[in-house]
Amino acid sequence: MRKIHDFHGGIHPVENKHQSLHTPIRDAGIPAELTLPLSQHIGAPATPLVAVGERVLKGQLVAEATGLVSAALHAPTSGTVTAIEPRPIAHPSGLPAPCLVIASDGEDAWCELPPPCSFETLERPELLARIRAAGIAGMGGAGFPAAVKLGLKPGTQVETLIINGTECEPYITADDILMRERAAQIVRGAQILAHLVAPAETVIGIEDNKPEAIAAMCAAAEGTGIEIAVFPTKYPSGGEKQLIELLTGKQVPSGGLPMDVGVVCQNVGTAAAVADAVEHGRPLISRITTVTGAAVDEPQNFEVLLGTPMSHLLALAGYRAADNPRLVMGGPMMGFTVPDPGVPIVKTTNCILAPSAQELPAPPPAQACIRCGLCAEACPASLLPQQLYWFARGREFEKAEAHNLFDCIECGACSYVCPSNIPLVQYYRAAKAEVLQMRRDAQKAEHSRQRFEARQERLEREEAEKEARRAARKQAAEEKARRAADAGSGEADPVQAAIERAQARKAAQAAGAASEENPLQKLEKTVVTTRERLEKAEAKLAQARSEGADHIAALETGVEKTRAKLAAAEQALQDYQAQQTPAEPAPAGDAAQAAIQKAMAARAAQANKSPLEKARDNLEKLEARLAKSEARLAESRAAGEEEKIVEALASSVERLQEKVAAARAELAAEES
Amino acid sequence: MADVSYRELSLNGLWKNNPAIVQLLGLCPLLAVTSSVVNAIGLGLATTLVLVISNTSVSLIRNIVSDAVRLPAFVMIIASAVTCIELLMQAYTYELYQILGIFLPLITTNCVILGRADGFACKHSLLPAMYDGLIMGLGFALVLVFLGALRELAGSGALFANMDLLFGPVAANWKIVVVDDYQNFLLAILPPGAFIFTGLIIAVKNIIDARIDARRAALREKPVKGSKRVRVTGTIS
Amino acid sequence: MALMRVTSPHAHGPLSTSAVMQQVLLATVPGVLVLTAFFGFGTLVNIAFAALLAVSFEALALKLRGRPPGFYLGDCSALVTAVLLGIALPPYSPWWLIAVGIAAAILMAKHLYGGLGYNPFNPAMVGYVVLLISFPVQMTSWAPPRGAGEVPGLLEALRACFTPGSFDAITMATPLDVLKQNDALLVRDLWAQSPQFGRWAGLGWEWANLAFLAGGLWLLYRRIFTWHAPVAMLAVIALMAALFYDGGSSASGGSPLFHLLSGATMFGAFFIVTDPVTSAVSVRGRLVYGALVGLLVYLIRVFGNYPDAVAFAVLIMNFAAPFIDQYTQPRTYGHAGTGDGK
Amino acid sequence: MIELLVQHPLLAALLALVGLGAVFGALLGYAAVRFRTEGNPIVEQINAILPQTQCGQCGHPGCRPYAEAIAAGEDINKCPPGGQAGIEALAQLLDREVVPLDDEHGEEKVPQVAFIREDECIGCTKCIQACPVDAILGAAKHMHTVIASECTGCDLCVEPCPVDCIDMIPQAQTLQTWHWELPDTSNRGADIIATDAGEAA
Repeated sequence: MRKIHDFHGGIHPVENKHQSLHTPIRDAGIPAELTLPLSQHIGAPATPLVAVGERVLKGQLVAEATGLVSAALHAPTSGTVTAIEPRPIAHPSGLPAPCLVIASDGEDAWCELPPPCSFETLERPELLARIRAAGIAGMGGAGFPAAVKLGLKPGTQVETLIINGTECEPYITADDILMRERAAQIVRGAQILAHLVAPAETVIGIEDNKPEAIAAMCAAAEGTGIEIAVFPTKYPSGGEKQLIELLTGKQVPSGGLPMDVGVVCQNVGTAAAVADAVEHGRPLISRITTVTGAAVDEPQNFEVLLGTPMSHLLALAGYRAADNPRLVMGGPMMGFTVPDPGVPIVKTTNCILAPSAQELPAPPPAQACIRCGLCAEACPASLLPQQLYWFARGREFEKAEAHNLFDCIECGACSYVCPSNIPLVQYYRAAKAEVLQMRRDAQKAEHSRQRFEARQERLEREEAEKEARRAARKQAAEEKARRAADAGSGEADPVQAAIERAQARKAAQAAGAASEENPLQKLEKTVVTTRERLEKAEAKLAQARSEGADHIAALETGVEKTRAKLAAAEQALQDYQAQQTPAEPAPAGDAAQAAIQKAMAARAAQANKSPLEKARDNLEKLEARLAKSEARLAESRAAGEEEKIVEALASSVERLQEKVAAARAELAAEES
Repeated sequence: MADVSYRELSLNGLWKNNPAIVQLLGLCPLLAVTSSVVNAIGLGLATTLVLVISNTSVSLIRNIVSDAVRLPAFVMIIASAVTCIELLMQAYTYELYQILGIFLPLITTNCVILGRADGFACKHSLLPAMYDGLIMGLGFALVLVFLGALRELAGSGALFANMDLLFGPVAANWKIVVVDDYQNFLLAILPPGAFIFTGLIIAVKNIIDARIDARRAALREKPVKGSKRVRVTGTIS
Repeated sequence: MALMRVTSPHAHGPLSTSAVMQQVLLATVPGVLVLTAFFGFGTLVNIAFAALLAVSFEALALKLRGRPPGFYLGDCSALVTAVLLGIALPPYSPWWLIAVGIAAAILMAKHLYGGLGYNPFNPAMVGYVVLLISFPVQMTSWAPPRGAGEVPGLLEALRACFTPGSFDAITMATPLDVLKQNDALLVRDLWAQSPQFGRWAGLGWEWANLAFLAGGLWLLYRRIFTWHAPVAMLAVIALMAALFYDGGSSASGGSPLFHLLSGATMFGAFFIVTDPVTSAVSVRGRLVYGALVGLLVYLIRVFGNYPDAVAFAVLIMNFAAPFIDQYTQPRTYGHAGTGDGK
Repeated sequence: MIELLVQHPLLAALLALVGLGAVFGALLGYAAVRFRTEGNPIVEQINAILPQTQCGQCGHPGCRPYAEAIAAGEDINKCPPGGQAGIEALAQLLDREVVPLDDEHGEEKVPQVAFIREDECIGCTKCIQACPVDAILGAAKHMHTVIASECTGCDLCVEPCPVDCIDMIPQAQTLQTWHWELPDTSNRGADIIATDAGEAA
């Protein structure tokens, strides 16, 4: 039996877990439409690989991971992609985010999956590739891509692999029921993870309020060398850092990762998903989600396809919307309110909590902080929450940072115990965001400053050059004048000067004629350099292909473009040569002459035009612009674009209308 | 400098820039000796006199003393003036001299005096400097007396007790008992009371100032918003 | 239907500020009963009149500051201040004494600094100290306990409160005062001579202290505050008394038991030092804070001018609380070292 | 000598005071020379606080000139883009009083970004010349566009545009920039709000 350590603080909120544990996991079925947010994890959003209207099969890769920290997305069922557009997602802001919408066809036809295999036969990179390909992101709530966490740097030694079955938040039972019903799968997943990171020990940590789960896990782990550690129930022992301290006695350094103390931590749900992915090749397309709270008639756990609207699950559980003032994704301590029940289930949705107003009453007005210190006692990070509160409230963000604001895990224990009902966590969230915003702003300001200074410098340089040129010209003129004066025995002769000017002009023209070859040379040069660039790009592309790098597509388009440019350049060269051969170059002056004549003609035409015509022209032009603007406005209104843009457009239309009106008035005045 | 307005000087010394309740200078005597009106008048007069003398002398020598050594020179002048006053008081109002005790010589270190010497007198000619000393001293003395009256009233329920110490036997029965059978409220007499009452006076002054400002702001015309903008990018062709 | 948007956590614990204050009020009951039993109805009249005044002053101050009085009065903090001051004042105090004390406590110590939670000094103790330095005569005379003199009834208590001067005759020095003034008798003889002394400490005082101890223990049990500050304070008082106890000579400072059960020791330890607003915050900070209060109490009692010293000790340490906080920050999870002063 | 001093205490006092005066005067004079502050590093610090929008609303051509002016004693409340927060930061740095923004220089607005309605742009390059941070891309007779990430929102490009095709659009909020606001504590007198419990649509 391992020694169980303790962590500072913690609270014991009412658990309310039994409500959703009466029935086994129920399949939530296939809803008519699935909405897959492209970013269901921490890191860069996935890039869609399918087009609107395309038919997809269950398990088919529909969006691939981009960048290092990202996760792939797969179609949860077969159907047709109907849209790729911003939709509301499960986020406290209620802002829309890019989503991939699939209309299910009800056939639930699987795509071709890799053959099932046993993990012992697979090499480490291959295992990792399978996990990455399955798009697994931490199922406990944070949603960190699992493959990234498991992709250790070579040479690191993992002491402890912790499988987190703690589930310390009240109400949530998704992991509990998973452990009860699929203990063997979790243990296999844990074995795969252990195979991958080769730890000195593997521990599955479970709180002692889940006796059935503990029994099931113990039975499943029999003889595998995996230890089941049971510890007293306390919130937030399921927090990664707290769990690591509980089981190993080590603290993850501030700003560091569990790996810094030789620990890798994964959720039981993640372990189960890993087992599925590796053994059966099945990507992550569904998860267990608890639906609970007093506003549903039958609280229970569902196995639900990702992208299913919450309203679908709530309906299955007997949701009474009238009794439910707020809908929470996650638990009552760290979950967030969702603005609309239509938002989809994502990889991190472990619970949908629909409490009644009596169950979780609306927060009462905050009273003054009486510095009772209960928050400091409850804080699992040993912070001084009320100091942070004062600093956040007084906008003294540097001081808040000095008091380790960023070590706050936002577990909510301080707000829970606060007798004055102060929304402490909100203060910390806001303060953290403000600090980050300030850092961003400072960066941007610095960037702007550099650009401004660079611009000023450039303008000064240009000015100086201009000045220098002018000075040189002046000097030359003076020189000439002096020489002329010298030649003309001390008398400035304007005739002489004029002659000289004319001579200079002639010389310049001669020089221009000499440089007549230039266009040809230029074109030739263009062809040569473009060809060189094309060769280089092709080499790069080949290299990227052989390495399987991410940016092949970008390179391909680059090569394509360069090739087109080369063709154009060659064409231009040929054209030029063709033009050159039959006729000698036309006198240089001709083209300019023609342009001047044209301009003069235009001006004459303009002058010939009566004011009436001018006004009419003007009005026509303006009306055309107005029509265009109006069309754009209507378009943006129809597309439901953001209010501000529509407003901006509307105001510009108004301006144009005014101008048109003015032009009309002018025209009328002219006509009369 | 000729452009010194005496009206402005008076307003500054008595209200806008009052040494005691705006600049908060000379708090030590302010808090320590204002337990009664007579003490306050005594110290106020002494301070005013010293201020006038020191400002006058500093103004006279302002062009002679070099900048680096001006402070020691000023302190010397002030110390001499204080000594004279102290001797005078010892001679004519001995009891009061004894009550004021250490605070008489401590006038030397009163920041009001050095402050005015360094901040005003050494930059202005004789008459304005002298006038400034007088007004600043009066401003200080007025606050002193007001505070003394408040504390005496709150502390012992009477006013103008023991005025004979300063004004001779004529003033022996100037005492006004405001509340009969008053339980002496020691806190007002003790230094904490001085802090509390000073705070109250400052608060009242701030309220009055805020009212005046609000009334003025209501009368003043609003300037055009954003009217002072310039182009950072030069001319645009 | 519109759904609410709030930050987590959505659940809240059962404790509220007014509940905390009500528990504190409840915990003073045994002490008040014992005081009434030994010294008559004076304390009860004090408390009742003080409570009335405190609520009125609080409402007035809130009104002046533009806060809704109904909401803020609900936190019961003014009542707690009134009850604590009422207990601390000598029984049969004249009405104006109570009024000045409450005015100083509520208006000056509390609302001038911004109301509940913003006051650096314990309001009840500020009120007490203002009275003590302003009216030392009234504040240091205490009613004689039952057994040492006749105890006045309720009517007499009311009369004493509202017709000043009627009750001056029957007051006595407190045991702490007697011991302090003593410079001729051995402690044993003093004990035998003076009617104020009981079994371990002052007659009545010892039981009142034990009753406040009981109330404090109940609060501890209800987890209204932590044990650190009171225990540190009592431990240091006992330690100091034991160190300086010379067996009972005429210059003796009194035995540890005497100090623990005399004056406002227990009342101070469980009802004043534990005032969260004005004490240190962290666990280590509260230990330091309590210990220093204890040290000061003993030093002022034995070597100072005033017979009892809880109020002064607490106010002095109120000054120091932010400083203590600064140097007793707990080590944050994942940080090396103690994070002191950074 | 000493005898003389003993006999004439006045002389002794005078000598002592003059001696003291001389010593301290010398000390002060030395310090004034020895610890003279060089240059004016405060300008850099002020410039670091200013938002670098280069908008000219303060009446100076750019942020740095304003920073220099502040260091020379000008008011700190002339920068609308920096807003009240900027004024507070400056006040703290310079130990001056916090004053409200002077609205002769404009009002504090939400951060904006310029937007060129591209089909209306005639390619006159006037906005390019106006932009203080080279955030507009384009060439003569070709449509221009704003590089949104470089735009400081100074709106200097709006006025020169001959066809009014530039709009200032408030910077859109995204999932990345959205965050919980600090609970509102400003109206505690009127009605008491515990959180910003709002209602979602």
